[in-house]
Amino acid sequence: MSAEKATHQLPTDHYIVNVGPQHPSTHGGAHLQTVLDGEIIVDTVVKLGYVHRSVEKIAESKTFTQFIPYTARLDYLSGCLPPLAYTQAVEKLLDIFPTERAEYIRIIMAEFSRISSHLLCIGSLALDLGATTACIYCVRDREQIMDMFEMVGGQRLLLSFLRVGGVSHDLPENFYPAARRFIKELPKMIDEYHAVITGNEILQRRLKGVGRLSTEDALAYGVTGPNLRASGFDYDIRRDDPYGIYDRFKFEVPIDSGGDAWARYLVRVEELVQSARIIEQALDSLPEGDICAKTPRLLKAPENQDVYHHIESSKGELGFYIVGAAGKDKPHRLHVRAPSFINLQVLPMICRGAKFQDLITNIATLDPVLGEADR
Amino acid sequence: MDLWFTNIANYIVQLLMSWGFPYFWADLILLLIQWMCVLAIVVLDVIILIWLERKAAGFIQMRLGPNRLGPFGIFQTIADAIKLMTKEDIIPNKVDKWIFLTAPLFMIFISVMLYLVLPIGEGLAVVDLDVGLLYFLSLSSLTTICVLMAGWGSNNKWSLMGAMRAVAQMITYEVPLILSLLGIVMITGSLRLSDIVAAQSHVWLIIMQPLALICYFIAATAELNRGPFDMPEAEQELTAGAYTEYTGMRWALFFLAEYTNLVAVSALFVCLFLGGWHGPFLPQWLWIPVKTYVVICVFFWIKWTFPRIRMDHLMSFSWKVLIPLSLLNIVLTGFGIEIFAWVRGL
Amino acid sequence: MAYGLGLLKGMWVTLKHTFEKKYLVVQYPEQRPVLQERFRGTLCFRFENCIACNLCVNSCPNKVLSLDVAKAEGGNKRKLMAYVIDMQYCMYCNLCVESCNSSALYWNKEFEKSTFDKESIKIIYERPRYMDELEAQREAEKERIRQEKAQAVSAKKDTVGESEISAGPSVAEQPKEILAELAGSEENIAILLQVLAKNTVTHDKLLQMIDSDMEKAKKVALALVRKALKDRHEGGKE
Amino acid sequence: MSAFNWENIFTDLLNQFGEEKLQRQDSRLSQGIMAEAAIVPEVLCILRDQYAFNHLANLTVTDFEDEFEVIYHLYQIPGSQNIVLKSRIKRVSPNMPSVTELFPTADWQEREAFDLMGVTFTGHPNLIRVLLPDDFEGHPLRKDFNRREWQEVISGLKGD
Repeated sequence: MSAEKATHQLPTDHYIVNVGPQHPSTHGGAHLQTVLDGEIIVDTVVKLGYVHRSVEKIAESKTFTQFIPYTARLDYLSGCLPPLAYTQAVEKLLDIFPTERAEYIRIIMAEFSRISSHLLCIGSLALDLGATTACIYCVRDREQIMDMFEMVGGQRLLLSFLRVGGVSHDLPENFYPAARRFIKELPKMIDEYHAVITGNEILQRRLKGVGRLSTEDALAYGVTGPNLRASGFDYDIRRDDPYGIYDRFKFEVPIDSGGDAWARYLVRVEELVQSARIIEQALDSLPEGDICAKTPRLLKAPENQDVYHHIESSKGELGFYIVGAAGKDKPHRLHVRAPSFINLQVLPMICRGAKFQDLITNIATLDPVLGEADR
Repeated sequence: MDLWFTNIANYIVQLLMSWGFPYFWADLILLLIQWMCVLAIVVLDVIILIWLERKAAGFIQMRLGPNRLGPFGIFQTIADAIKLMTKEDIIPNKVDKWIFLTAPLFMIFISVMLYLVLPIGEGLAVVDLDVGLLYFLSLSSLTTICVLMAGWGSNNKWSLMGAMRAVAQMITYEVPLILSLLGIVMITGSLRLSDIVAAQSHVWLIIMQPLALICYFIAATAELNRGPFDMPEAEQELTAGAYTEYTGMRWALFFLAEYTNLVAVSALFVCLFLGGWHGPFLPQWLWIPVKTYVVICVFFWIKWTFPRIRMDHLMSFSWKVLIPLSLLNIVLTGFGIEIFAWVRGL
Repeated sequence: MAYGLGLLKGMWVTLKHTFEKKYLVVQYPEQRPVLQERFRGTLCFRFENCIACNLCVNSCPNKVLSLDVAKAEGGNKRKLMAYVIDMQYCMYCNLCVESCNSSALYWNKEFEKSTFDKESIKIIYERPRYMDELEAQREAEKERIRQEKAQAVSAKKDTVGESEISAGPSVAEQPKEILAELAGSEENIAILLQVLAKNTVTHDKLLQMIDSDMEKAKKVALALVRKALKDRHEGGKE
Repeated sequence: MSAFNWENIFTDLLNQFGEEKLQRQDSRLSQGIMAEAAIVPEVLCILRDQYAFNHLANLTVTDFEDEFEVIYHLYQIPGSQNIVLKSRIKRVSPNMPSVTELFPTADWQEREAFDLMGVTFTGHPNLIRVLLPDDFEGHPLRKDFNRREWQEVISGLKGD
């Protein structure tokens, strides 16, 4: 660490700054041991585990249904997405097919979750760069989604609303006008973000060219989601390996070849629009019917079987690997492929040689949720 | 009405002399009284300003700001001050004790001294130095030493980083700040602040020196460590920068000094560009506060809209944009003066 | 170069919002938040609906719920004595509410749950005083229906025997030994008889029990006495 | 990218490694290979270079009573073709060759597997715990992990 770097004037030394585990901008309890040369980052060592709740171990002692609320606590910012991945994995394992209406409701809620997560990502990016007001505007709009979640499931953040085979509640009557209004107002909101965040030259200079991640590196390090698409690789599980009923909707996958923080930001803003498109189509074609398939009260795995199911979460490829034991109502093993965890691997690489302030930018644009990374 | 304060001062001096004090002593006592007044104004100003900033930030962010204590929450700052004063004064074990303890004192001392040369009305400066502008600029740059003391004395890496940033920023922005004011000195031909204000009785310098105005405003924001230039205490990066280890009253002193500086620099801005005490209807000693508060509101507005600039961008912006611009301003002003003289001579 | 235009645009947006009279905040203690209909505040329990089936306890992922069940001696009947909701572990997942078949669990909108110590966040529903009576009434109702059915059946069969309950003697007329066995002391016997005089349904049931199941009758009698004493005690307080 | 033909791929691999090292293990939900631990990096290398399985989506370990199963989920992206590569190793000295050089993404996933399951990935450049504290004893995801003992440790910490 203390590599002596003797210049011809003064001997200087690297020094270590511990960013976190309690730091305003690490988005949770991450510990970044940063080796600095002045303001330039020489190396970053990411130390995780401050939010580790041994979710995988807990899963082994809970029934399939009981584990649903725990999944929501993985990526606590995108409400319905982790439960969606989990319930679909269990359905695959137990050979249960959710009802048609439930599938649509799931898509609507999942896309709203994505919007809320991306809004918070954009907002906290602005906040980390010092633009407090822009963050408040994003949170203001996210609040509308939170209200909708409360209408549907009674909870605002950790929505345990999905069930194996369907959903727990039908959408209430006042949800439809609220959802439509949000979709209608979204372009106006995005205009405002463009005015306050995107158009701001200070912010542009802080994002452009910062934390460049090449396509090859992104692929090799298993980076997925908006971060991979911002590196110019066109991969979206919703389109390429459609789960649920995503193959029925028309949407575009925004990609950006920049690979820098700016591209990651822009891809997320564009995804807001695309998610809104999906919600609009789903609302238009929402069928009537049951909201939950008939399932036995105690779900039991029929055979010794393992399943890996992945979805496009707001952070990337969120996968659940479940090993079921025949006749048991609990999984033998459950593993979460957490996108935040794997995306964080590239942080030391893209920070190397950057300025200290770029560390904050890079964390914010990689958008990890430490609850998911630590599990 | 314009002469209230001068009359009071004269009355006090005469009263003291009638009691048998020699003129020297009477003047000295008057100076002390003025000093007390400045202190009172500073404290009052800061209390109002903190409230105002929080209120302004609230409105910008569609919140209400403080509204619990007193009408519109005016007494919030007073409650905060009481809280800070009664807090435990923590001195960490490993700090460089004397530097750590004296830094906030020096800071507030220097900040208050800035007010001595500010002309609040015609003949209403505590000491109307003939090098007032120079005095002001040199003193205001001294506050950086205090930030460095705080950062170094705290023996904390965050503090040190904040302090180093503050120093780098100060050195960089001092240059365009002073260069941009040269044009004014060239036009008015004086370094005395009251002379500069007096020269604006017909036309404010904002019209003659727009380029200098922009340069000065940006440089002053950086000097004050405010707005998009709040590097030294960038809370999202450095937690609280140079002030990380400070608690209670010592931290409050830094806060106080920061706002004191803000008022002083804004008042100087008013004196230099916005015609100082000149203005219709209101008495002259009211014009300065009114204009100062308007300028301060602009500072607030900028701070709460913009993200923080990056350190290296900040430096390059100063060296590559602001300094050339202020140099250009000097050249242009020189030509302007010559052309003006030539036109006049025709 | 458009450098600076974007900055001005942003400033214009914030300026607009500054003078917009629209606030995002709720002035909390005075102004209450608007809660949606399905809002999950605190888990509540209806004692009278519960059948002590344990489904909620089994469905809970975090062992929040627990039942305190006393089993009636001899019989297999479960008697719920207390229901404990340990809110500190609750995840608000709604699984217990969904699992309950007799809608004994529901959410209210009470969200201010902070307490000074860990113990007091537990919500304990103790067996309310009216429960015995209620259960006895229900039991009697069931009994009545069963009897009616039986009567209908017997009427159909056109049997000779008459219904036995109609002409039974009263508890007070029972021999002294039985009464002593039922309630113990003289005082308790007096109380018991008082209670029974007020409530004929219970009286009849007890009478039946004396005939069929003495142990059960003893328990019921004891409970009745205790209840009456407690009532009296509390009445005295008031 | 070569077209996905599971039969061809498997026959190809079988020809190279032989039947005792490689078995086919298809199920209702996935197509998979069960390979011997030693050849896993080679198989992965072939799959990556010749058949364009460019994305190692998931790497994890399952504890069965007597042995560990290491699972690799490979994807051809963009696309949805996937195969599962499994390998069983003995529980007594669980050693597994590391694949970090082929797929850098395996770095932290292997560290996690080491941390929680106690599988040693030989050749890993930095095999230290990633989620649990460095001084943690034991590997909690193993089925024989004594939870009670650990809880005692924790409650002992609380008492201090």
